[in-house]
Amino acid sequence: MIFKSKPLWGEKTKLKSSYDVVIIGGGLHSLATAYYLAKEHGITDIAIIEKNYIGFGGAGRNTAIVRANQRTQHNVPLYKEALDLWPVLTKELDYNLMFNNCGNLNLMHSEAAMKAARMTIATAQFHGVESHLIDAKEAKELVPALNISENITFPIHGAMFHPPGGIVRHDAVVWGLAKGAAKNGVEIHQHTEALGIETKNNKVCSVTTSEGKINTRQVLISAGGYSAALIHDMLGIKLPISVLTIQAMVTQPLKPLLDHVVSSGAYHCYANQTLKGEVATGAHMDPWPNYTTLNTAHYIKHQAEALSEFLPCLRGVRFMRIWGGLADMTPDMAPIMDGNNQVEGFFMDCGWGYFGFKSCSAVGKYMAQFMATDQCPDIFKPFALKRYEEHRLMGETAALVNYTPDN
Amino acid sequence: MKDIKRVSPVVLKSTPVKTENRNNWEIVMGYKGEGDGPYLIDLTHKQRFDYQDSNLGGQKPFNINIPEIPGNSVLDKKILMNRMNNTQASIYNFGKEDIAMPEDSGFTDVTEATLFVALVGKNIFSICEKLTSLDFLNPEKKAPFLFQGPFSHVPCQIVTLSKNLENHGLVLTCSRGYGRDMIHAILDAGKEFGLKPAGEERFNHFVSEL
Amino acid sequence: MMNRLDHMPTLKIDGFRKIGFIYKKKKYYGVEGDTVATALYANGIRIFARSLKYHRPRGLYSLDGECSNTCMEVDNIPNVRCENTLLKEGMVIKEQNVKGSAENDMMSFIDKMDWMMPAGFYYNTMHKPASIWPIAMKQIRKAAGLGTLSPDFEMPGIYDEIFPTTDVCIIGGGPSGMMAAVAAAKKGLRVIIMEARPWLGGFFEYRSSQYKPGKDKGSQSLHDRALELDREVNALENIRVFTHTSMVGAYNNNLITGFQIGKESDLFDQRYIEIRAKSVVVATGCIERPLIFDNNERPGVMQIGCALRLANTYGLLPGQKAVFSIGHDLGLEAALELSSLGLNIELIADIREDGQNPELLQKLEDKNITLLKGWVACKANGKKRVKNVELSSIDGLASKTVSCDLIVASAGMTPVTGPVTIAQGKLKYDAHTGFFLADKLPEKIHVTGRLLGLDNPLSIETSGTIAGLQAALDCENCSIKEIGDIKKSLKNLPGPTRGTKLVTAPVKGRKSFICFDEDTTIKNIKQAIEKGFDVPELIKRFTSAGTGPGQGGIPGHNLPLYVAKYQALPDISIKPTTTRPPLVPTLLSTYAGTNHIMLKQTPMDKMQREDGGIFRNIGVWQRARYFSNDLTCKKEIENIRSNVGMLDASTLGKFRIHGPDALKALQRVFVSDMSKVQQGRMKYSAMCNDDGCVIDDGVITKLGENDYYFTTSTGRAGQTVEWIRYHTRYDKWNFHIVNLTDSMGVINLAGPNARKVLAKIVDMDISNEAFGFSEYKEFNIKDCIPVRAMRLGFVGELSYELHVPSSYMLSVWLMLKDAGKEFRIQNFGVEAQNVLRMEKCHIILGQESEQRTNLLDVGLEFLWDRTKADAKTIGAVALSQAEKDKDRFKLVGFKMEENGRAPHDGSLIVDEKVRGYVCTARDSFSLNEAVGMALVDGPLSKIGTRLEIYEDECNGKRIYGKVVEMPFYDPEGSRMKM
Amino acid sequence: MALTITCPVCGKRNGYEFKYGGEEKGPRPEEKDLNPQAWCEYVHMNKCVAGVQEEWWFHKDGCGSWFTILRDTTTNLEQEKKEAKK
Repeated sequence: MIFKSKPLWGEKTKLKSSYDVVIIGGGLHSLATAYYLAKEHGITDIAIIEKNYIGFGGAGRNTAIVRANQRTQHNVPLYKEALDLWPVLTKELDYNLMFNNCGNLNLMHSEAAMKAARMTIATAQFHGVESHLIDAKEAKELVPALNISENITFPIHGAMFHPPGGIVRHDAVVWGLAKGAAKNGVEIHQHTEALGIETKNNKVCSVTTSEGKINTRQVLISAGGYSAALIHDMLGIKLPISVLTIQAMVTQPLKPLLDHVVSSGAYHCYANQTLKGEVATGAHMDPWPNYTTLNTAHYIKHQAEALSEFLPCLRGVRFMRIWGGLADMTPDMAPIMDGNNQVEGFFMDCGWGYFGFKSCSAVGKYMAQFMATDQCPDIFKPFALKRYEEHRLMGETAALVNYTPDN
Repeated sequence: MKDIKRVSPVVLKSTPVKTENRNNWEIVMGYKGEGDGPYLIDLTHKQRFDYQDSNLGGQKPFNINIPEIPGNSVLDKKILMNRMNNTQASIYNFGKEDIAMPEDSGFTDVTEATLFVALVGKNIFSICEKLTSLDFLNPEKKAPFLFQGPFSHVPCQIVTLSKNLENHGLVLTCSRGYGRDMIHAILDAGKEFGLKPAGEERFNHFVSEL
Repeated sequence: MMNRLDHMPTLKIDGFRKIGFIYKKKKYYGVEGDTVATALYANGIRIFARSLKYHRPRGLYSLDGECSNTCMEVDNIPNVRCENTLLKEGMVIKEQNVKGSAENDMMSFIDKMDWMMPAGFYYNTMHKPASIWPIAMKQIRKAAGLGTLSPDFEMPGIYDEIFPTTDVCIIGGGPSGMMAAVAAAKKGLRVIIMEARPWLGGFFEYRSSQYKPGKDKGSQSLHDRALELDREVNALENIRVFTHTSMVGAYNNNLITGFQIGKESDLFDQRYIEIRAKSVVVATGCIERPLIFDNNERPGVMQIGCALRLANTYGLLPGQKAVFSIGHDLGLEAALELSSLGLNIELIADIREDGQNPELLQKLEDKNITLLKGWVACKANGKKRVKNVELSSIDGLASKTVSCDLIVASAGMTPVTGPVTIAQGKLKYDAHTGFFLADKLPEKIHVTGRLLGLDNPLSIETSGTIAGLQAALDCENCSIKEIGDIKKSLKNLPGPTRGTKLVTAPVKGRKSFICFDEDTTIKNIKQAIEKGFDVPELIKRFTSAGTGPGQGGIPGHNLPLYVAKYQALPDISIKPTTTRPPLVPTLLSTYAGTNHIMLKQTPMDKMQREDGGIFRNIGVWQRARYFSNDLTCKKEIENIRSNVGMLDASTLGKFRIHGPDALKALQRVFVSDMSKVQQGRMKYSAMCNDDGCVIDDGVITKLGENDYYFTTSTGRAGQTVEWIRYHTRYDKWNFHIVNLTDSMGVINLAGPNARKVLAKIVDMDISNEAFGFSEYKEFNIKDCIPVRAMRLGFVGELSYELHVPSSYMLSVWLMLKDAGKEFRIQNFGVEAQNVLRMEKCHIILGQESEQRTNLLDVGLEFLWDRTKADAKTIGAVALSQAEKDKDRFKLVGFKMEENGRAPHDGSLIVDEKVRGYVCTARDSFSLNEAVGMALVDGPLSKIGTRLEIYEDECNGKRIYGKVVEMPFYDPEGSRMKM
Repeated sequence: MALTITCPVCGKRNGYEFKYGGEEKGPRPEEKDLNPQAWCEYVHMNKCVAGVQEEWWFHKDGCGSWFTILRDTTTNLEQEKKEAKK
């Protein structure tokens, strides 16, 4: 047999009473941070504390879409690096992350949207990221299933085409990073719940878990949608976050039909075909905070209505499965990455909304550098929590977001 | 005046057989082949007022007591008064003649703001069921009563006038701009029940029977 | 009569009515009542499809659609489950995912390559060297997927939707469901039954066994009893029955969704049903738990219900020579019935050592049918269909091989708990029945019948009555005592029967399939567990078991049982895998339903279309953006600058606010001092959010004491009432808002000749002296049409904004056109307005601002009144905190260097970093040069600063502009004031 | 999930008729000398409670009222209010 039957991320071990670093949350950002701490900075005495199993949260429930065509210069380089890391990680981890570099097609439905797309495209090109504005006809050549007629709610004017983007097999990233981290000595403690962080003189000193207390001087909370509640409960720090359930679904598998990721802001919808042939689609968030991860009757219907309009051939396929995950949204649709600021030794990596998957590799790399050196890397500086009181929202979204009362 | 004419956002394809002119409106009183119901009747030309006052309970416009509980309506002398919330009521004039809006500054004439149609006859609640989840047949609701809620995705005021099996009827208002699409949605939903456009006479008759 | 069994009362076919259809380009016939699959079966077709991964032949297995064994292409629609799709005249049926045919698939060699494809093999292969992956991926994509969908496929049919409300919703129209419905309906409640099959009757309907439904009742067949209950249900007016209706979703507060397949007489092909119920009864009964052995999905292997219903419902004998390997009395009953219909039963292997119904045992003995207790099928042999079966004793010690063409195989029953779990009920493993039974149910949801583990017909019926009454209790229409009495009677009836625990025959499991759709074997599960994937949910992800078109239908119950068994875990740790909606794969067209697009039209919509307007959907509205195919709008623009034109601005938000505290409310939301608003004059102001960012602008006038009229932008109109009430929600102020947006159409009559045109249709003096810039007037046109008129200058020319009652708008429009004829008055659209106002540097929010742009950034600080601190004006705090920050974006005007062309909107302003972006820029016809507005970093905002402009697709080549004073056109504003 | 919200005017209705208006944080703070931290705390910061919270809703498709309810964010189910707040 070519495949040795050995647990992928190490044998189960007992939780020790002290680690150099404790990471709360067993998702992608945690695993990536641990992986890079161990691999690049020689810090291997790390415990990842996961309440369920690794990949239970957003890591296993995301769109699997990767891209680097964000709106601002603060974000593009970070996502670009993340995008460039997929092939590197596949090799490093010796685990096929199944990067399908199929390109993303972001539909534009008005003159105003075309203008907004130009800005985003210019920003991408300025940073060396490939991205182009194409008209409706060209979009249809790329995705023949598109309906470019006028008689739909949001007729298609064109699209932002971003060839370097695509999809990555999200479960593979979880397992690959876990494998890589474990190989470098990181301990992954599943079914272990973090209960509190203790501080002394405003410095982190220990973490209490369901399996015992751990002494440590550094703790990172990167627990996806659960981060904000944990940070508030454990340290009393409030964040400008609203935690929403975001939904996604797949159809029954089909032979190749969509060769690119298609998304539409106006329809609030993306669709792409997985390697298995399912059309994966979603994006809706009910605009009220909740931790339910429940899907809604409202949305699956809405999604079918939207796809019926702009990818009408899909009316002939069946939805097979719908699920929900958490998105921790900030008012400016950009994350909060901060450390040694509110409490010494405390780091946070949250507010990723629905962008956490595509950024995980690069964020892990720089968060590891941050924690290893206690120096905030330049690329993280614009993402500090303080920007909200300085009235410097990030500009990652042009329009006001509507899950806050501010709309 | 000859070149001045008021138009409703409701466009129906049936052929009018009887019309009346009132206040620059050309009102269709009856259409060809109206059938035996259910009927869709354009009432956009009928007056609607908005009345807001912090002390609504004490007021008696048109000599009619405003219902105390939001959601309740009262039909008196062809005037339908609907309590919307603590401080607001809507008033519809079903009469043929316009009435003078009271001087009180709490009143606003909103006739122009909305589309106004009636659904009358059998199966109208089955038609509604295709367009909204609002429960018209809830036995706890005694007609006339007001729903403020979505109908074909659009916020509406809907007053159920009668749930008697022989004489089903309701009136609906929504933003005037939705006229075309709302009528389309209602007629489409009504197709399987034989919903047809009808003239104002059908409605006047229906109201007189209440 | 086609060759069908024809004497049973249970038949649902009409053998005399032939239905023709095309299969693989040849014409075949079924009969009315057939499903596509039964019609094919009747024509001798046994292989319906090939499996996803290994291309194994697949045949009829369950008849209830738990797996995709019979997924075919029907009338160009892929992945149709033929086993429960009714046959219709002229249907065209094709096979999917085969090279060649399902009978002879050239890809079937892959079945032998399974050793190369252990669980998760993708993750460990095809990435070394990296260049292999893109090639491999292409092949994977081609191989994956079942059906084919053409990109230009147009789905035929009519899809409807309904949203009924009810007191009690009953899922499942079998005996317990019907009893529950009758009990609740007799309490005067509104009841809905959803039944997946085209008829009521469930578990009773297709069986001819005798039973006594009560002390005072005679013995009758289960089938007759089903008919009797059906009649009782239909006699009650307050029960609404939806047959051929699959329940697919259950949500909080008892929202239940499903869809119905239309009958011949229905106007719809399918309709989406969304039910709001006070109480829900889940009466979905059981399906069978697949028996796992080698080649357990070979054509010729089928479940008990499948074999029995083929005969009893469709008049088809499922085979000639059968071996049964079962674990439930239903298997014995079926063997007896099928035997009497002419099937040769070679032998029955029963997993159970004991516990069989003695009556059935006696009958088997009478019929000389061999029953081996404690035996099980181990391997089906036969390349494309079953030729013989190897059987063994459970301990694996004894074995034998029996030739046959049919293996009726079933490990036992498994309750259909999907509706419970997706409604957030919790299940618990029950060692007695071997089932996952409801443990914690959400409020006002009840389970009944076989979902309680019951098997005895009378117990099932009684439990149904109890559930119906419990639902009535939820609706406060039943007493607790009444329920208690019946519960007592249930106690005296047979309770749940002991179930079998066996998951798999004693085999290694290389070809024992736990999930058919994903070709997952027992061996794959072992591999996953050894890799550290120790929870069923993870195993599912790693092996794909239960993620195929049939979801958990086949592996749902077996997977957790097997995982626990393999890890030797105690019963308590056996946890079901997650079930997710839709419980039945549902067409997008069905979910989409009627999908009415709801958009608003202005009162001038039709006239503008007749004038050649090119429309766009903007938010909820449709608006004319252009009036010719020249998208630069040159003529429209020049006409306004030199003559006169009309713009439809009806979409502007329009509001009346009145009451003693109206001014306070205005002070709260507008940045200006609203106490300065006067009667007869217009004031321009803006609203900010708490960040000080501009969210809206508009004009306000005073109509009278505590009475104001104001406009908002098109996009904000819908939120204005909400916004004002939100920001005054703690204040108990006495003010009232009326949304008048739709009640008035708005024409912007603009251009130097505007006054001349307007003067022709109004009787009053509208000279500049009588009606000056920024003034507000109310007057009547022709003594009849009340108009609110404002002199504003958004486009920078003399202009009148006329607010006209919507019903009169057509008349006014025609009058203006008529009056303007001598000047050749023209329409202009939104884009022309956009350019005209840009030349005047009048901003449009969202265009010259983004989410983070505050009032000061866009140069509107003159609107902000700092003296009204008591008003707690929204945004004022943030503005005073942010005004010291000199690095913020600032809105600037710029001209292009060397008479260059205008850059694209959205171009960047750069140096080595991004320093801003172009909001709007045009080659101005009025100015004969390229101008625009941009948001740039504060330090770049000084007049004269050179702007380096980076356009998309510029290949690094910059163009340059220079910051200049704003506005560009008529800086003194004399033209709009003339 | 089907969220329902009990509007004090219209009764229990489909949640999609309403708009969420944020965690209940009390009236606007006094603005005199309000420092950026305190301002930010009021405007942006949330507790993100995983459990029952008091929050604002607007009946947008209905009567147009703003009101507060108690809702469990882990189930989306409304809780009965002990005392009417407003």
